[in-house]
Amino acid sequence: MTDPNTLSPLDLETPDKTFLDANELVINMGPQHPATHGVLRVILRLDGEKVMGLECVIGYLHRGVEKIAENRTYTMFNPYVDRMDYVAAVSNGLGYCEAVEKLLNVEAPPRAQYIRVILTELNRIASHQLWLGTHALDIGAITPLFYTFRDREEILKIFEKYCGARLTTHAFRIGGLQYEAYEGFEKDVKNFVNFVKPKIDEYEELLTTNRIWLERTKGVGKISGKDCIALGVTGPVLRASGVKWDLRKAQPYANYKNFEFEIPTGENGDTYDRYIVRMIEMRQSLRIIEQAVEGIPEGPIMAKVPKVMKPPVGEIYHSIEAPKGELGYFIVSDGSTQPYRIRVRPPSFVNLQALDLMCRGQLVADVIAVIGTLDIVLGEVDR
Amino acid sequence: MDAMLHISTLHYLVLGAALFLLGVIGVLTRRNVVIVLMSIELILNAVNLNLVAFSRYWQGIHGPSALHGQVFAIFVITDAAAEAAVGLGILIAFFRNKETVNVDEVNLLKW
Amino acid sequence: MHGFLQYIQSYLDSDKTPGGAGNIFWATVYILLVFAGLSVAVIAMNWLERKILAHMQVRLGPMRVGPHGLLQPIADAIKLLLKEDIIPAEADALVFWIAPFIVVLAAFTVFVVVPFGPTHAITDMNIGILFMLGVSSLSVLGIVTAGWASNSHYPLIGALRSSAQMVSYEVAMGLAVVSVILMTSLGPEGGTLSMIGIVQAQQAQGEWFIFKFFPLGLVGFFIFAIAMVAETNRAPFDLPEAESELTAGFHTEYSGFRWSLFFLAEYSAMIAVSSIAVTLWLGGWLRPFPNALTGPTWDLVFSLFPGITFLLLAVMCFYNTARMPKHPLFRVQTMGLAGFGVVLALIGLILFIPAVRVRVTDIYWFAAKVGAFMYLYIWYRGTFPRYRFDQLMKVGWKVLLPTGLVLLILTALVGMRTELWAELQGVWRP
Amino acid sequence: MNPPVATPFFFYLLAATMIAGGILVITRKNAVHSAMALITTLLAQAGLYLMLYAPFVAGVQIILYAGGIMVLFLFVIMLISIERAEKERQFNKQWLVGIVAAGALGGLFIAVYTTTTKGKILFPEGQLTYGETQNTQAIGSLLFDRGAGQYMFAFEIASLLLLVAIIGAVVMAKKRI
Repeated sequence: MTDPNTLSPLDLETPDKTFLDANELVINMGPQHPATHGVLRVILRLDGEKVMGLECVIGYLHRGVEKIAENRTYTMFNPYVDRMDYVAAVSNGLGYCEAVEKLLNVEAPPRAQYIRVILTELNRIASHQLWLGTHALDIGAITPLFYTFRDREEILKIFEKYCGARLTTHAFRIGGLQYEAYEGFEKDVKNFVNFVKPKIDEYEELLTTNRIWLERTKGVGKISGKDCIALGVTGPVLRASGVKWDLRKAQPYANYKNFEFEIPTGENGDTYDRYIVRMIEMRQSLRIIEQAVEGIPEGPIMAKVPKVMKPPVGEIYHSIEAPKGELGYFIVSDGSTQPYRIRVRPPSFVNLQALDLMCRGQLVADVIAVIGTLDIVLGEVDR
Repeated sequence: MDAMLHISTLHYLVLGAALFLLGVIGVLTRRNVVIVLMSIELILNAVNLNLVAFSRYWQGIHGPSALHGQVFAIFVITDAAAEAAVGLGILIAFFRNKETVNVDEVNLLKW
Repeated sequence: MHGFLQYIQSYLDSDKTPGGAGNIFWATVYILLVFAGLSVAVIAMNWLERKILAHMQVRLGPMRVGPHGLLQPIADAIKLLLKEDIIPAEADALVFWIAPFIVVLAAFTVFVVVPFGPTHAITDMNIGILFMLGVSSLSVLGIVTAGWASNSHYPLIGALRSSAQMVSYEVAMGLAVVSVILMTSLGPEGGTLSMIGIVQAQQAQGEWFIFKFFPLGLVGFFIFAIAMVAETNRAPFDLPEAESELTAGFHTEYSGFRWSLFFLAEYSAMIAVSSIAVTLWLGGWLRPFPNALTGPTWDLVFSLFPGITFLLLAVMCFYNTARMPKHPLFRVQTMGLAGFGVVLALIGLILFIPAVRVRVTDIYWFAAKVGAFMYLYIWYRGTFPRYRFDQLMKVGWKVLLPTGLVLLILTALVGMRTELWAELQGVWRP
Repeated sequence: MNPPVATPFFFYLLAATMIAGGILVITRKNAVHSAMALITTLLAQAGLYLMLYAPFVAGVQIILYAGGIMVLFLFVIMLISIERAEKERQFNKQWLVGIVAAGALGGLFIAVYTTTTKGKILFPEGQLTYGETQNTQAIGSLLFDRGAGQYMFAFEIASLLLLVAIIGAVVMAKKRI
């Protein structure tokens, strides 16, 4: 971390050592800091207010989720994944269930698939809303937080009505769904779609053309598509850098190939583009939800899965497009009821790598903006 | 006692002289450049006090608009601002090179 | 005793400020009144900010302590005063101790020259505006020393930021103020720096300076309105205390009473700069249309406003009393709100008494204009994200400063034009 | 304008503050303490200006000195680390010589005073019959007026000096221009 020139294989533009180099400031941001979204600790090396380099210290929220998996059966482990990215618990569940289904070689019935897609996309919107609120709060706009939380509440209400839980839903089961959609589920979802569309315009009214917002986000935390790929960055961050990569289109899982939607991409790879990409993604999610609600077929919601799951010996990697990027599950089965090893590829963890690169030469205030724009959840980073 | 109670120009002059001497002592004895600069400010202020006191005295003789002393005081304040800016600029350059603010270590013409 | 009463009485007949009349008794009374009024204003402002901001953000704000959270500021004050006063071990205790007092002193001293009415000011200095700018610029010393004395990185950065910010924006602020002083010199009385004189110049020239030489006055007003937000470290220029970046900026290490002093100073500084803006551009204590709608009838109508305002507030209280849930748990709250309404109504009625009415109208209009600024402050806070430091400097030096300079030159030119015209007509003003 | 009240009291109060502040400035170890003492001195001096019917100079003193120059000083003190300077020896080796020189200067002042006055009053007070109302205007006309503006040229030179100082300070303080 000491010499910025030898640090990264990527061509970094090292800020020139200016002003008082005798007085370089090392600041410890976090783990108790209002803008680190949990318990991230960032060690900043500052020259005045310019960031010369930074180092993330993680692990404050480590609970050993992957290790726990080795002592749980496949079914028992299902709720644990919700605790990783707790703002997008449904997506986590979807990835895990699909991975195990792939291992077991079963497929969830179409009705279950549709409901899964609806809930996952709702969760994507909820996750983006939470991101928007906190990101705007970090940049100093306090009002969007309350607007987004007001609207996110409606999504959580649907979750609550569906499965009884709001945050860590445990909505899906391996092989399909535990619960049939409740009476009026479709109506609720449709109402929500109509309710939230003008609300997204409302957020945009507050921010998109706001002069200060533009100045705070344009050109901040730039990262090129090449660097994104080199660092394994995925999700909206990658797409905002101009790489059209969305697993829902690239490796369609669930039944995403049945739906029409666009993959928004940015050009500059700066914070503003990431904001725009996420805003469009929310709208696209609504589009998917509308199509899915229209087309929910009748039928069973659970495939034939053995009561005691003993997947064949082998290994599987399955990844989905979680709100924050590629969420992958690598499962090794030894033929017993418990997985031999589960490795999660969490998008937040991988995306966090890019923080140093994105913050070099920026100001302290931009570090906050960049942490916000990366949309990390520490539960997922530390697992 | 009457001399103590009636504040005349002389009182201000004595005060100015005292401040001036304090400033001189500071400049001559301190090693910290910042404090030396502050002592120079003290000296300039002592001068200002004299100027304004004399301006008052002059007004008594030549009428209300004889404010030359006050105008001079304003010029001195301008001068002090310029002096402080350049002095502190030099100080920063000095500190960057030597990592000290000790005036005794300014013993090279070039480094 | 009789002589003393006469001494008190003698001021009431004069048309001077207590300081101008040299009346020590009334000066003391005014100082105490301003101090008390300011404290009440800060408390009210605290409550209003939380409520208004809450309603802008689809929430309710404080609702528990007292009806509609009316007693919340008092509860907060008690909490703050009872808190432990921590001085960090490595801090420079003396400077740490003094810093908040510097800030508060600077914020309160400014009010010596604020003209709440033609006679309602503690004193009228003939360098009034210079004094206000100078003393309010002293608060930066307190902030810098507070940040330095805490001996911690975040406060230090906050202090450096705020000192740079306040010094930069003072320049633009000063330019806008100078353009107003140029405008005052166009009247029959000649130029003045006195706060009361500036308002009287607006009265004499028949228009508020915000409309003078349209759009020059307006531009100057906007420069000042932006600079004053930056000067008081409020959103969107609240970088020194940017919560998400520097936790709390220069007062991170402060707690309890000393922290509340910073809080008090911030709000009184807001009121102070708003008073400057109101005095310089919005006609100070002058009621709307002082020249167009003249005559005793209009005077009467406008002097009824203070009483009506308080009665309206009282009606609001009674309306909400009626809307309170009819549950035994809410009985105390309902009674409290009704009582508050009664108090407001009484104040309103007192304000209708002719002797009081005449003396209070000026203060009312002044306070109403300042109140509008206070609302703007809250509105900004609810709407804008925060500027970044370099952008803040860019706005200050590259936008406001050149605009201010151009404004100054244009004002001088346009002002000269009038003067030249007057010279041509043979009405040369010596 | 009323005659000022309690002039001697305020004079001695402010004078004492100034002297005390001055002594603190040159004796404190910590530069920030020195700066705060200097600020006190400057503010007291602004009070003295007011007593001398120089309100404009007092205002300039507060804005420029206390609000401007001293903030600059504090800013620089915070940029450079002063911990080391605090632990070092505070006075240089010639401190005795310095004090003696200053004392000699003071002796010179006294000597000049006693030899020139010889018992007569040095500065007899003229009668001041007007208030401070015209002060700012009078200074303004001395600086700028077409007829009476004797200091117009000096004013321009002063602004040039400030410009030079700005450029100089930037050049000094910035490593890479």
